[in-house]
Amino acid sequence: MIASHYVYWTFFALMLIGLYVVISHGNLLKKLIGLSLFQVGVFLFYIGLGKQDGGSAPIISDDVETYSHPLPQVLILTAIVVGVATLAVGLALAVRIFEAYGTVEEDEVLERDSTERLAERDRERAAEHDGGGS
Amino acid sequence: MAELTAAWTSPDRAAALPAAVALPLLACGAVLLLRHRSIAREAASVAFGLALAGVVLALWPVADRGLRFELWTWLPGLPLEFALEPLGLLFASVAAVLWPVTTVYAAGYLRAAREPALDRFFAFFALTIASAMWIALSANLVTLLIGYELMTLATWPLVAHHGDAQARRGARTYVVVLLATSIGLLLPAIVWTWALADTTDFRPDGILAGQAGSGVLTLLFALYLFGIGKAALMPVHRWLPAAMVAPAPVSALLHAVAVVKAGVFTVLKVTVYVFGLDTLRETGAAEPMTWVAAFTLIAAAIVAIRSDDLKRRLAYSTVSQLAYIVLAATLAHQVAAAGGALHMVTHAVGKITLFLCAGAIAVTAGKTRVSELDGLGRAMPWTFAAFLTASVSIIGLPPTGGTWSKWLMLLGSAEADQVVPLVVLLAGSLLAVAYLMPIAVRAFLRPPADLPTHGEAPLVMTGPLTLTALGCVALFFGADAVLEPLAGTLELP
Amino acid sequence: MTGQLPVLQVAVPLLCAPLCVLLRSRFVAWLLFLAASLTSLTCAVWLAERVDRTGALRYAMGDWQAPYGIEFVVNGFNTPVLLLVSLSAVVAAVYSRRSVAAELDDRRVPLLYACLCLALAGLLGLSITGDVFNAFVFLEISSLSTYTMIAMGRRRQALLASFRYLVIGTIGATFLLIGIGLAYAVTGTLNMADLAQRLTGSHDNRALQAAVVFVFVGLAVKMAVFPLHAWLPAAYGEAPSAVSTFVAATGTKVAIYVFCRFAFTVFGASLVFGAMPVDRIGLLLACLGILAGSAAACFQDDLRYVLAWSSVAQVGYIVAGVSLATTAGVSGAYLHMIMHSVTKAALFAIAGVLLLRLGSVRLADLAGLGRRMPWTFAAFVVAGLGLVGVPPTAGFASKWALVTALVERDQWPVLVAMLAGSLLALVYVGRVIEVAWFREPPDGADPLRPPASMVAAIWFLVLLSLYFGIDASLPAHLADAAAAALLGKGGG
Amino acid sequence: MTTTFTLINVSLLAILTATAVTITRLRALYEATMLAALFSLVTACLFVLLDAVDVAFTEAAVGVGISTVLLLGVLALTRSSESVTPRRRRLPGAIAVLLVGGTLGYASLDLPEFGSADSPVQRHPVTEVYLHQSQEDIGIPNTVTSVLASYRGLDTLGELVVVFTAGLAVLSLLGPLARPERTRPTADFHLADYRVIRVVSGALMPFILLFALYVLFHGDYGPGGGFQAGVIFASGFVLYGLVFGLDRAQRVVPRAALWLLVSLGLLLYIGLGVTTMLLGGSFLDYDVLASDPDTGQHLGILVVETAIGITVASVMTTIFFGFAGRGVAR
Repeated sequence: MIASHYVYWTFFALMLIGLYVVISHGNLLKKLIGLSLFQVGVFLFYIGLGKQDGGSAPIISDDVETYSHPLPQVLILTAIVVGVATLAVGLALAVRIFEAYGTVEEDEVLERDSTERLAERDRERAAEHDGGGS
Repeated sequence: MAELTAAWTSPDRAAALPAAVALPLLACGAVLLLRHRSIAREAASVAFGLALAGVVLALWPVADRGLRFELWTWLPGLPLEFALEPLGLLFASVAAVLWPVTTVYAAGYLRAAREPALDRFFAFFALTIASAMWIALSANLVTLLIGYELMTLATWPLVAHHGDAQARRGARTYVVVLLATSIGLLLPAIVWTWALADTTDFRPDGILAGQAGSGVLTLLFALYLFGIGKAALMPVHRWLPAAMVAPAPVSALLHAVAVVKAGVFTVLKVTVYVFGLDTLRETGAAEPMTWVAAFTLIAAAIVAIRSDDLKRRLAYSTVSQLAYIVLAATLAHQVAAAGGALHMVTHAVGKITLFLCAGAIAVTAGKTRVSELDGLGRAMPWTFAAFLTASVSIIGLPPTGGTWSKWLMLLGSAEADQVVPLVVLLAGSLLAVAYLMPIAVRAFLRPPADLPTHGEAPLVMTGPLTLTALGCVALFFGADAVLEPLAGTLELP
Repeated sequence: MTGQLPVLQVAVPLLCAPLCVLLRSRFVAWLLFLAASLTSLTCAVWLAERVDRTGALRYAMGDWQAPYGIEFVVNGFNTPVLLLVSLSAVVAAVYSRRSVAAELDDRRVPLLYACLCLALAGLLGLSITGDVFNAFVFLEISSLSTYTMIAMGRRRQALLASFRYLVIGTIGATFLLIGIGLAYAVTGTLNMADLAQRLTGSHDNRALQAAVVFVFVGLAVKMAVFPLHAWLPAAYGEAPSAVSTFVAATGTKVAIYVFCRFAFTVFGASLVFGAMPVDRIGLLLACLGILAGSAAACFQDDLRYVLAWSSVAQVGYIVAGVSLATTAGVSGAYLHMIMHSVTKAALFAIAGVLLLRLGSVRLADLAGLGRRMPWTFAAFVVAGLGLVGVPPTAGFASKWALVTALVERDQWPVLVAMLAGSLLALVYVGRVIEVAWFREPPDGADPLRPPASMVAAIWFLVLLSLYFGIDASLPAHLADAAAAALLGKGGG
Repeated sequence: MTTTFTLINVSLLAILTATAVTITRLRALYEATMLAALFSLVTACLFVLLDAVDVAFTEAAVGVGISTVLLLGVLALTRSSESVTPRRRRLPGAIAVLLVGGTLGYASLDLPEFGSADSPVQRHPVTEVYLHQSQEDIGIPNTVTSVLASYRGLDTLGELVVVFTAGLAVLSLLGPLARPERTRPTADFHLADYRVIRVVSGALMPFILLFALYVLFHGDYGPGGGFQAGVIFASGFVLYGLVFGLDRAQRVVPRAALWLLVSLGLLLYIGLGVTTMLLGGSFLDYDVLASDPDTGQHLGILVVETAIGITVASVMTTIFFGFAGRGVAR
């Protein structure tokens, strides 16, 4: 079991490390780095599925007998590109969030929003009072 | 389109059914079109009202021929359909006849009370009547439920008409209680019925016979009776006094004609045509609800006695009188059910008179409390004479229509060997004496507290209320005619 | 040419996206989006009619037969979704002309329309594809364009909303990818029909069971099923109005369709609902979602957040229907999907009009609306009552179907939750109506006239919902056909 | 499984895991970014070891190149150290990891042996078709390219659309349309002031572009293809922008041209599909492009690769310009 599956388990471990970072860390950039790690774990898992012992890259030539499966590779090419596209969008959002809030820590951003909302509510209450008084 | 033409030309006049629903809708449209011309607007309302009364009354000769008119299939297996049967015709007639009367009165009242937004008022008024027609003519539970909810929504703006904080609060209670009971209890009850019987049609012998054990039927019956919040059984009666914030004509329409009668009508319909009186009697499924109705009857009457606010007293009187009808239904006896149906009519005519009087008193004399009415009878003889007549009818004494309905209910409970309901029914009448008679007595016999500075209410108001008071008397003599079509359906002796 | 309809459905919006960017004119971009959505709608109607007549259609991409190539499958189960998505797009297109012009600066407008085209293409592709990995790609297209559009919202909160949706959404998509990978490891194929065929009889394969878990958890994120709904309120609440109108009507619905597709025609009901307790978990989460979403909606003080939370609850209704795994349940779920789409799109569209005219949709700012914008308000009342499920609105018909399905299976606790949800809906809709109707408008407030195109879009939806409420036979027919196609014969 | 293979494999995996753990613990984000680049590089090696040369090429270009450049660019604009993760945040992550890990472990019990020639993946008929039948159907030695561009051409179109969408997103978020109030101060000096860098990068430019073209057109026979080529093209421009400044880079590749190219590549791809439909075939059925199906497939795949190359290169450049054009905020 160990000899035949340790590779999968390592890939899974990489996924889990990434997943932990995404969920637990509050820094938006760190979250994105974690997301990449998570995805790389998945990519490796896919490629692992297509690997055949003693095989070689699926580029057909006359002196090779066994090839690894090309399909997972194609899928992962697509997935990598999707991943980097997501990363780029996420980073662009992070930059804009930094410009709007002055921070890239999720907790601080939320805190600033909630203080803003409270202030707004207070203003509203005060306005209502004035309206009632006059 | 071809169907419609065929229905019109066919001898049995099935097209009158959708026409009865369409007329008030057209009235609603006309009111909106003419919203800037007040006289034309109200004239149109009255005209449509008379036309509707004509159409509905013309159906009496064919009441038991089982006219049907299918609109369309709503969901597979569930058609939206109208059907004519005597009970529904009774309800439809009450609503259709009292609508133009109330409209005339409302035109006078709202002007005198300087209420805003009359166009909105008359439009939703017509919409309420349309939904009442829809309910009265429904051929199955789903169709009925749609009309039932429409009525709640159509009356919402009427209850909140004043637009002040108190009206908003009252309207909120009104809508929340009615929608909550109908969605929370009535809808599951209907779905359950559908699951059991595979149909929601109203059939003369009921559709649930032999479909479930008595335990399930008891639970289902309770779901129905509490779910039909408009029947105002305690503890779901809260909306009725809350809705007293509405202008008097609305109260009259809501609490005498359309809304509460839609409630008890639905109760009767469910008892007779869904459960079937025989099934109910055999399984005893209705018995627990008899007690609830009896309790409501007495408790509401006692609250009514203790209320000084005139409209509030009338509201609780309504709760009590509705419980009569529900009680009659739960007895699961043909005679009692006929009495309930008749009481639907007599109470409607009586109670609308009382509310119209209360409104006339409020705008003319500015009095809303019972204790302020001393000696007013001299200044407003017509109004109080009408009030007295209607009171007598509600109590159930000759020569008014109430006599017969109460008599039939008593007879029914005696024939069903139910002693406690018999006692309760009698006690309710005595309590009615206690909460209604003092009002007229005070007005006529006590000396006025101060010199009245006003006379009788204007003719547009006294006219309608005199008319309805006369109606109370007329029902004493015409009760047989009213009951005749029903007798066949209920197999009365 | 009619043989090419399945691909035209997706290719036309896809083609319009780069054209929007290339031509860079606001008007042309709008026209392109309108044209794309109209074409899609035409294709969808055509396809629905053909499927109704002759049964399932298959289209092999590049003429490579499945499972070697990718195929599109049109069948009873996805024609309602195709119709729904493309119809919502048409309405959103009509609506967006004025709304987008008011909410976005001029130069970003073509980009928004390009994204709308992409989202449309993504959702349609997701609904029509018969290949699991291709579904992942289309899911990412629709998601990425949605993130972008949400970030175009007016307030800075939109940025964080978009970012959080991006992170959660990507985790969800990656879960889906893991699930697909595990299923691939067990079967060696990606084609849905082929998968279904090769999976029969391997119910106790643990990798396969894990695949089910990952696929469903991944989809649950996109569906906003209860504990995974956190992204939805802010995302819908902060997006530009035209976007929330379109996305609220379609986004979660398509994900639910994909869920059904996987559950019934890929993994098979006997594995998902028999060997694994997905039905019980689904019912539980549905109940929690209904209650939590409705309750949260009652405490919001921004109209768009009220609507967004209500969406969380409504997803619960649909999931409950699907989890019953009966014909009646799935048909009810589809019906509710259709009805809720129409209703919720109308409501978000109304919120957009209010935003345009009042500058805010906080409940406190809606005072006196009934007098200032009577018609818009009337539309709100009708659509709002549709959320509650009051007859004769569309919501009633679908709730009826769902409740019937629940009674059929004796699922009383779920029924109670559903009814409680309806009552809570009454509270949150009632709050809005009360403020808008009965509270006095601020001094000097004049009647306001919303733009005609937006009014037309709103009233189209509202009247459609009323029509479906009083005569539900058309959507009911579609829903029944869908349920029959999903449950009748596996392998789709 | 040969011992050497196992040895290399195990050590690479160990390095990967260690790197990943270190990344999670590092609060200094520059360092974390550099380690992430290292992680990608090791992954790329592992991909080679797993016979996925095309993937390795892409991972190297993306993970080490584009991702790192973007992350560094963002770090230059924002704060570069992470605040301490509060304790309460750890629990949800831990729970998720436990659940997911449990499910994955459970799944692995029934996964086929790693590298087995008898797994369902290898036994499925598509294997035979992709590896051998493709030689007759399409006639390209690199089966990855033929699957990518022809058998599963729609996926690749979808992938290109995703890239396009990302370009739109960055344009709308960071492009000239969303200018911050603070504009970028003109730099006092450019890297171009250093003669060595200027001369070397100037001399490298033609070779980079040439190499990109080679990768683009050699994709049929060896590792490479449109995507990798696009990334290499883009990195050429990035280098130019870094050395000679953004303004000069933008003079070389004006924004308008980029917008045009971004859309053009995608249009080319979809247009190809529409053409095949007009010629009477299915969407993306290259057989109909020429009288001989083989020639048609070659032509189709060439157009696809070119389209990918154009869009990827221009989108990546756009993204870089977007980030680089942002004001220095700190």
